[in-house]
Amino acid sequence: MKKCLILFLSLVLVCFACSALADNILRWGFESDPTGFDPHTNPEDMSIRVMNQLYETLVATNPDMTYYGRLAESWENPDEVTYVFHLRQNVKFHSGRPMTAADVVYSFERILGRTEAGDIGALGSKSTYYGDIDTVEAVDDYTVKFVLKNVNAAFLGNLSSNYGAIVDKDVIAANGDLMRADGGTGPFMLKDWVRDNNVSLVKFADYWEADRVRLDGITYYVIGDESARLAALRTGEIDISTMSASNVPIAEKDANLKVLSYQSNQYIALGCNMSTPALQDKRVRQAITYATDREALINIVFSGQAMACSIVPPSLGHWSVPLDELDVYHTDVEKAKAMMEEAGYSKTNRLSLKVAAGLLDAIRQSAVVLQQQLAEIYIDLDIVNLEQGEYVDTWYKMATPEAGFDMMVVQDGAGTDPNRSVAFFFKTGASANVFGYSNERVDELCDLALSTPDPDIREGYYNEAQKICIDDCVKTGIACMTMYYVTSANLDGFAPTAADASNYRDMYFVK
Amino acid sequence: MNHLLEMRNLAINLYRGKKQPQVKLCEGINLDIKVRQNFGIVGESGCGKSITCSSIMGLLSYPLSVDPSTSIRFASNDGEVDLTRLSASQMRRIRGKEISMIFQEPMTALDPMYTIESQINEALSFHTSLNRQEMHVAALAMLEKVKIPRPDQILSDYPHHLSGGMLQRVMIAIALINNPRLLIADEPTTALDVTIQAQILDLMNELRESYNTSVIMITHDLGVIAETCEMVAVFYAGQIVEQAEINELFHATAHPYTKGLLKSVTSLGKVSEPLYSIAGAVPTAGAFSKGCRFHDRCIACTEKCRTSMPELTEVAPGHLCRCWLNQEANNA
Amino acid sequence: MRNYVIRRILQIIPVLLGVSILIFAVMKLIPGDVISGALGVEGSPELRQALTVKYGLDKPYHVQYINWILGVLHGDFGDSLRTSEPIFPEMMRRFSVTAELTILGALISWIIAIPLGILAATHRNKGIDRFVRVFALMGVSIPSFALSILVILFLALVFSYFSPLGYVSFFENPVKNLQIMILPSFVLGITIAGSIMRMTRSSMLEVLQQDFIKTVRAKGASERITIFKHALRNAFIPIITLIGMQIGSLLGGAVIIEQIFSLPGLGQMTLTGINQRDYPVVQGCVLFIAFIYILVNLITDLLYAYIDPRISYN
Amino acid sequence: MKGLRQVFRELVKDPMGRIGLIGVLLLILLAVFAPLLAHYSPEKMVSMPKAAPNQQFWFGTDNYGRDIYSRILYGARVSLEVGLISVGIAASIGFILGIIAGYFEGRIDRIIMCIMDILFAFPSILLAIFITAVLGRGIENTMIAIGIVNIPVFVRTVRASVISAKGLEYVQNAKSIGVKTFPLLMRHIAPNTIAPFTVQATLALSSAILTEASMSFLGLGIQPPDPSWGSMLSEARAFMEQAPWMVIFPILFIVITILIFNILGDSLRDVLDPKLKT
Repeated sequence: MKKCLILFLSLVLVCFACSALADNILRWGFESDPTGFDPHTNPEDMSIRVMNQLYETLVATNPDMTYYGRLAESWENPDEVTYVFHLRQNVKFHSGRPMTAADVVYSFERILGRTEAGDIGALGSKSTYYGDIDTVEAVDDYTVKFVLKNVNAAFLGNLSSNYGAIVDKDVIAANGDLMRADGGTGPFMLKDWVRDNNVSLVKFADYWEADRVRLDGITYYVIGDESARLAALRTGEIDISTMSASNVPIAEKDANLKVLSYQSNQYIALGCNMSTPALQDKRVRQAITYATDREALINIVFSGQAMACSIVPPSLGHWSVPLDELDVYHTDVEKAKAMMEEAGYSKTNRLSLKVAAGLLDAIRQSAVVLQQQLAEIYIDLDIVNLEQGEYVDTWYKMATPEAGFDMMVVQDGAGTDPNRSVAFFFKTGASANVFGYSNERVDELCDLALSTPDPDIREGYYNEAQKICIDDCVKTGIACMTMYYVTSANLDGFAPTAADASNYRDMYFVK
Repeated sequence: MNHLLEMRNLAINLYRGKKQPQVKLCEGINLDIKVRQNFGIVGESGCGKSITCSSIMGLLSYPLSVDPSTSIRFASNDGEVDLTRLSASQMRRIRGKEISMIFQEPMTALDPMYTIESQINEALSFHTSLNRQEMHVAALAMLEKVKIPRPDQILSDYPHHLSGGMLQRVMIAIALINNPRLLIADEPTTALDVTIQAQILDLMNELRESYNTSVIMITHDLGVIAETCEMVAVFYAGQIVEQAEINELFHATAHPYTKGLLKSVTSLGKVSEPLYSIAGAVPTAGAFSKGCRFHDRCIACTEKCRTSMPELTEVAPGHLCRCWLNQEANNA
Repeated sequence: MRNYVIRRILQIIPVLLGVSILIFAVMKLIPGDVISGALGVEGSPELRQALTVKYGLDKPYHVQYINWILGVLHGDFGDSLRTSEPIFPEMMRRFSVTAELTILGALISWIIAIPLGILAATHRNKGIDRFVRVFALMGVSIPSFALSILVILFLALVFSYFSPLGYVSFFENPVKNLQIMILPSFVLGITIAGSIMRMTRSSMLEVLQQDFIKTVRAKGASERITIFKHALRNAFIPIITLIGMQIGSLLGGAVIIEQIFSLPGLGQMTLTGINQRDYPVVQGCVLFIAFIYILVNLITDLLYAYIDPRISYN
Repeated sequence: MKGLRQVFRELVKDPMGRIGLIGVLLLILLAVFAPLLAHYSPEKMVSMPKAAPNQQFWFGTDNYGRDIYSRILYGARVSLEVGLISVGIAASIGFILGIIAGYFEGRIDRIIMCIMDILFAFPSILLAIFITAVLGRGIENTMIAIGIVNIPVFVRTVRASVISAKGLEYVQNAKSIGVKTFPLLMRHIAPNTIAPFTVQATLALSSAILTEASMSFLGLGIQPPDPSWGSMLSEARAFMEQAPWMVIFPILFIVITILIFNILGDSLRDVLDPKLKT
């Protein structure tokens, strides 16, 4: 008996003593399990962080919102609707096959549903992204020509999105899609995905810029709990993780950790399912907006580290209409109450709405605060926190009764261009217009803006469209957060910006 | 030492928690067992017979304990020892080897999980260095001695396969296999049918002869005593109230309690008149009166009996009795 | 003995059948069918019809049930609605984690509970006994998730220790695997140790008062033999029954522990399935866990018969 | 059969019984008078988030600035409500089925016990999770799920005591003089089941409260804004280092509550059913 106990105890000690020594592998703490890695169809946040390492686009965005060539070495613009890209010649897919113009053509045909697979539900298939591409053709092995149906000032910006990643058609042919496969050209390759646990990537030796990549690999560990992620950072179990503002002070106190922050283009918003009769009443929607106290919410959810915002967050600079100019964003509970009463609601006749929220802390907690704030104006919110995959599915269905929800708290990325933040989300039929918003004038303005190269006139169009959308209150912007990364102090070469927060190519460990 | 076992001033304590004082379940018990003597202990249930024997075996367990003032001297093979002073391992060498015990309930006295053979072998393995084969032979021989039919088959059986009578024979076999000097039989026949009882008693008498073993026979049945014993001690409420040779006891009964007992069993197996029973019940430990412990059930109770305790005194040579009546008769 | 084994195995067949029918029937009660779960809004009536036929949902219920069960018997639990991959291989991968967690948890609980229970019984009313009783009562009363949180908090704050990440199987890297599993197994073990401890103690006390223990002692047996060879073996019967039932608590507790410690086990697969409304996954996992539980109880019963010669005799 | 008064007296005499009794009483008082005792509405965000315990907020505030003390009180309501109603469901169904199975034996007994065996074939928390997955989340469905899970133990307990009661002499006598089935059941057999039934109910209460807390912790039980200790804890997990009071108080109350019911159940068992003593 005694011997057994001693044996057992020593075994335990041995286990504790020799913790595995990580080499040059970046260890990431993820909030939730990624849902799959098809860059054309999956908009989910964790997956995007992984896909950004696996896939690349023709062009990429600089911190100042200008563009540089990634897979394309250079491009020219012979006329307003034609773009010719000269591809790099030393780019290989992870399979080892060189990437050529044919792959670029295939990728966009796939997005546009013009391959044998038909409509794959690509995120970029609508006119707000690549929908107005008329033809894509390979001029030679390393030259691709895009011809658009009409002028699109946001075209380069759209190309920098991973929705337009260049993919390997052989991999798709072998796997049906890319959800569990890797058909990219990026600096890292998918090695293994243990569901609900970890995703591991290894450095792609034949990467066209291989010298630049100093990490040997990246492993993403799923640690749902933020406190557990923080603990893991402190004990050196992981090297980097996102962190909410409330935990940043703890991380700052720790000499082994480093906090990186940037004003993101991510914002929390509350959207109304336009198929719900009660929400078709504009008074109710406006009352909800009036009743929302953004400052209070920001204090609670983001420890004050966020900015109140509309649907075009302040990180877009001059494109964003200041909140002062927007009447509905001035919190006024009395006015909201009056509007609700006008719409027929009262203390005894309350409005019950089912709200979808997610597991991400910002979304989940915002929903609780909104529930409390809206209780004042006779609205009872019934919150359901959806798991990531279901969250995405529900998001797509939010214009229909099938969604099963009347409202949804969302965290959307406004992108770097008003075309993304306005047209992508509000134009009738646009990919991200999930709440079923439709306004002829907005559609018209979006089209006008897109075909207008003059920035000032464009701004005028977008401002008008923005104000209409905001006044209709189908989707109410709430807060645009400062994003935090906490990394171990010896990690360098990472500078997240709103434009590109997941570029790990240059990261390295200081020995 | 003249005797095989000399018990002096046995007292057994019952621990009842820190706040309450200990209670003496037995006190002042002296017993002398001669070599090859058959000694009977008789009394109603709860009068301290069983725990007295358990204290010889050193088998009392919490909350019971033997009072430190007690001495139990035993003439073991290695010389004379005081059983109450032995260490646990020394005591283990005595138990099952020099002193054995048979219990009342043969159905529960054997471990249901093991075969008869392994339980007999245990008794051998603790005290001898026989190997498996030798033990098998010894066990087989022993079962034959206790007159068990088909012994080789019985050896591989489990206790639940056997009847009570058979199990008691097995128990006797286990008890005698190491040829002990003293066998304590705690109501060995009580749980058995009358016909089986007689068989078991006969067997015990027979074996005792051939093994030269002293026996302490505990029973509440004077009939059993009459069949088997030479010397008898009558227990009542944790004390010896009368002790005498068997004939003396039956014919010159001194103590009213013994008289009551005798009256309730006129003779073994024959019931000639309506059964006599002593009125009342044995007092519980801790509720003993200052006086004679039998006084409230005694037909001849006097004032003195209520207030002071009589001593155990010799009323005739070798005949002890604890009663004021006899002492006064003697004194007078 | 052989007859007994066969009889017990035959006895679990109706239970297994009932369990599968229950799960099947309950899954049919779910508002909105599997197809709606699989399809987005874009599901056209034709596509819906095609999927209905593909999943055999156009057939009457009993035919659907039989098809499902026949599939299950061949190790075909259907495909996940989310990943479109067959469920069974994933389930087996997950099961290895849960099995390890459960087995380690059980071992730890036994290592803690049984010796302490014996000590308490043999030292009745002494200090150790009181400690064991309080410990057991606390063990029964503290939920596994609460204990996990306290343990994690304590280790992180006091020792800056954090359970390593990234599950690896035992055969891949035993040291890392044990490092990962030790803490969750420990928590899981502690939560059931309480009741096993109580059962060991009371069962030992009961056995120690029985006549045959006196016989064994009277034969001159040492305490070691008395306690371990005789008392413990007899006391084991109720303990084993409890242990069998506790495997259920362990499997259930694993659902929670896997969640807290991010272990990719069967419980987490079930929960994810529920959250994603991936009904075939939920159906498969619940059936599988119930099956394992029934199997474990069968094994306990057989073990029981092995230990106690009286069982197969009756 | 011991009278109620005697049971109570014996319970009070036992120190553990006294602790259990007083504890349960206190808990019930806390829950019943929660609206009077609470300082704030449990859902109202009344302060800065994560305020440490102080004079105004005895147990501090949570990450939404809600008063933890008030939430704990209302949480006691939720816990007891879920516990009592789900055990009520389980006990009443279990009692009826147990009486039927035990009294009539034969085929009906076999059918009922087979169904119970099937329910028993699931680890209890898994079955509860499975049922809520089907019914949907929320307080009512949690109660139903926990209720269903607890039925088999009651059926087994009641059935066993009915069967042993049937063998009792006076029941046999009553039967032989032609007492009808229903009065026989109610007057002569049912009272025999009360002791084990009560013990079972007390212990089931503690396990129901534990199951509720576990499910709410997993996000499958009580939904916000209803305060439940389990969901409070799951929320608090992210802040346990900065605001340990968010973790400590719910854990404390969960453990104490379950402990109290276990203590009471144990002492009740000793008093009512010494045979079952473990």
